[in-house]
Amino acid sequence: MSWAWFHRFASPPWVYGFATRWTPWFGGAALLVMLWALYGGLILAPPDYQQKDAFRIVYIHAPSATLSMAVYATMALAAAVGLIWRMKVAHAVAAACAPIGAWFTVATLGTGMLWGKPMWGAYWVWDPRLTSELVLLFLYFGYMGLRAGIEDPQKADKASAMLAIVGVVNLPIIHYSVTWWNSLHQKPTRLLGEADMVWAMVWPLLLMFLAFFLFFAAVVLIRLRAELLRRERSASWIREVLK
Amino acid sequence: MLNVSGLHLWRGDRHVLRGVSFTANAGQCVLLTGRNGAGKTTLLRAIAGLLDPEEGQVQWRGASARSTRDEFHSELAYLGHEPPLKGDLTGRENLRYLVGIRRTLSADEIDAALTRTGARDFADRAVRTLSAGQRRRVALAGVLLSGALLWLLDEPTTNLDADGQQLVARLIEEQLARSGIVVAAVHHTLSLGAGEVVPLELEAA
Amino acid sequence: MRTGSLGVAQLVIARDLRLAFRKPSQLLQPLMFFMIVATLFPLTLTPEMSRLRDAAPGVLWIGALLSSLLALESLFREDAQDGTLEQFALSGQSLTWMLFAKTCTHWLLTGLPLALSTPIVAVPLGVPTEALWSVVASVALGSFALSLIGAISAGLTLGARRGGVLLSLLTLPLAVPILVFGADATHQAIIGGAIGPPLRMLGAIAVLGVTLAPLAAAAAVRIGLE
Amino acid sequence: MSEFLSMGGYGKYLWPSFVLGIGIVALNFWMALGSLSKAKQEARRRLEMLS
Repeated sequence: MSWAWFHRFASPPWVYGFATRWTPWFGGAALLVMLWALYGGLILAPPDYQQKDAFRIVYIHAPSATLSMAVYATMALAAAVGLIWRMKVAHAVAAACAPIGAWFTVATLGTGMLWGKPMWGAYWVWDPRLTSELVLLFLYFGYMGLRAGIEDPQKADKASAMLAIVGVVNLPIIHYSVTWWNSLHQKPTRLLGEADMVWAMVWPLLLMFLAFFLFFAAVVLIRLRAELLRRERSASWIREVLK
Repeated sequence: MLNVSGLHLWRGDRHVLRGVSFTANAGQCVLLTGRNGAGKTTLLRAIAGLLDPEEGQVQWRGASARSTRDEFHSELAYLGHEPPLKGDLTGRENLRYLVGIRRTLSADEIDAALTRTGARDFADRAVRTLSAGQRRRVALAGVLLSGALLWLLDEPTTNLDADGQQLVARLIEEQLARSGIVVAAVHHTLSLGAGEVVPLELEAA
Repeated sequence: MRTGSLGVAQLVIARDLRLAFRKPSQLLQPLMFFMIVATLFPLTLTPEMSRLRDAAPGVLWIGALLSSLLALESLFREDAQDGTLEQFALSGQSLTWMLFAKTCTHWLLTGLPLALSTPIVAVPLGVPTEALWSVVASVALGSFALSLIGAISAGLTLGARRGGVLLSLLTLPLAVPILVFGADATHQAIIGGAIGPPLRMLGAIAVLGVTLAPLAAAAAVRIGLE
Repeated sequence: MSEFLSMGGYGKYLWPSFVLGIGIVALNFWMALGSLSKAKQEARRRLEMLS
């Protein structure tokens, strides 16, 4: 297995071209799959026997929650690659991921609160998953705060990469400690998605996951192009890109 | 011994080091000159390994300085703009900790080094009560005490009076006589009696 | 002849202790801050003892956490500014080991006195006297783990202009597990329950901190010194 | 149609959730494109400065 493809990913101009070519495809696919999933989830899927139609919030809540974690993991992986192989492109990917992940976390918290009100009569419930999601949001704020606090782009890349790695190591511990804390004081609450769902409910959810991932790919490639331009100093390949 | 090849480094948008290359062997002193902002300090910090160059390599004893970092650092003494001293400690205490973590040393050795750099009579006062020149002399004693083979000095004569500058020239000559290597960033040329001088001019970006 | 690692640790610890006792006021400030914060809670909650006792774990731990964060600010910043931290990085000795020694000294000077002073704050909050020793033990262990994790964010914020708030923003999310198990240990101590499980979890986090945090702190400091 | 909109009485919570979710998706697209055009402007300005 030649390392050529890996080195190609290390060269900003090639990655910029790749991102430019693939963004519309990912964006378009995300839109189509999402529409199809919405149709399935809102119209075809039967209501849940217990939560009735309120359960349909799962179609936004679950994919956002998964994405908020997956994006942080992608960020930490890109950060590690950036630090180990000193690849500027990897740091650019990590920088591109952060705001998207933070927004997904906001979406998860928002939909979680909107789901909690009908089910438990309160917008905010100290459910272990929601609480972990809140701490994850603070981790994103910390990452973006550190990156903003350091002027020199190269140093900002390395310091925030370090924080992302430390954060991803701590995420499971935080989740475990929050679950422990919750079990001490409350009976475990059944959050969305654990309902025993029939296939008609499940396939739209899977499609929604796919739509969110495709959407993430499209947006991260756009932001990656912006980050690459910010980091690129030698004028050579920028000239024709900006023509 | 010390081989610097093709160093490129950017500070923000400024392309500060543009392919700097030189080699320095035992008994040689590289004199770095250039206007302010030409990258003298950046080059010294890149050689010391405090800064990672984007391109190019620093080699010590034939191996990359980054991969043999700890061995390289144990043979290196770096003195930057500010003497690395704690204000609340005396000169003697500062040296005991600063050099002590590198090599075992006795009080007499510290005393001898302080005497050599003319810092002995104010060595027991808290460093914050000393003048910039006196602090520079204590820091120079530290460089001497480290017994390092390679000296990286960033404008070693700043804040020093006339005979202080003479002292720096003598110390460098002695280091070269011990077949050591010195890379010094200087404003005005340093008159060195003995030892081979390798001038290196850096143009501003 | 190169100094052995024990010698290095001894020198680093001796230097920081000597520096600290040259300026004792800096040591007292976190303790005073802790006491002020703790007295604010009854003023805002209730003078009524039994309700205060329920809030005691939160008051003690949030107070201890915030005053530790205050003290963390000075862990690397002064050494970075006067160039001595740079000399540590250039000494050829293991920076991880030196920063671990430095963090332990920092805990000895801030975390431990904080833990020993918790009874002064705990008794007015209605904590029974027989529970005091377990409270001290849990805060001591928790603040040690916190210093280790805080050292990483202290190193990371070296590159930023003002560390202050940013340091807390980075450290607090990572300190959630310490808070959860620490407060639970204190709660169990107060109600005479089993403080074993939460204390052991706190110990596990401290051990994880000891093994990984200094490595990350050394890498963070090297980045911060660039 | 109105029966569909009421969503078994949970419409008050369901539709805001979907608006929030899809709104954030759209917002991310818009902000990303904004960040890209800003980066392009900065790069152009840097190019003029260099040449």
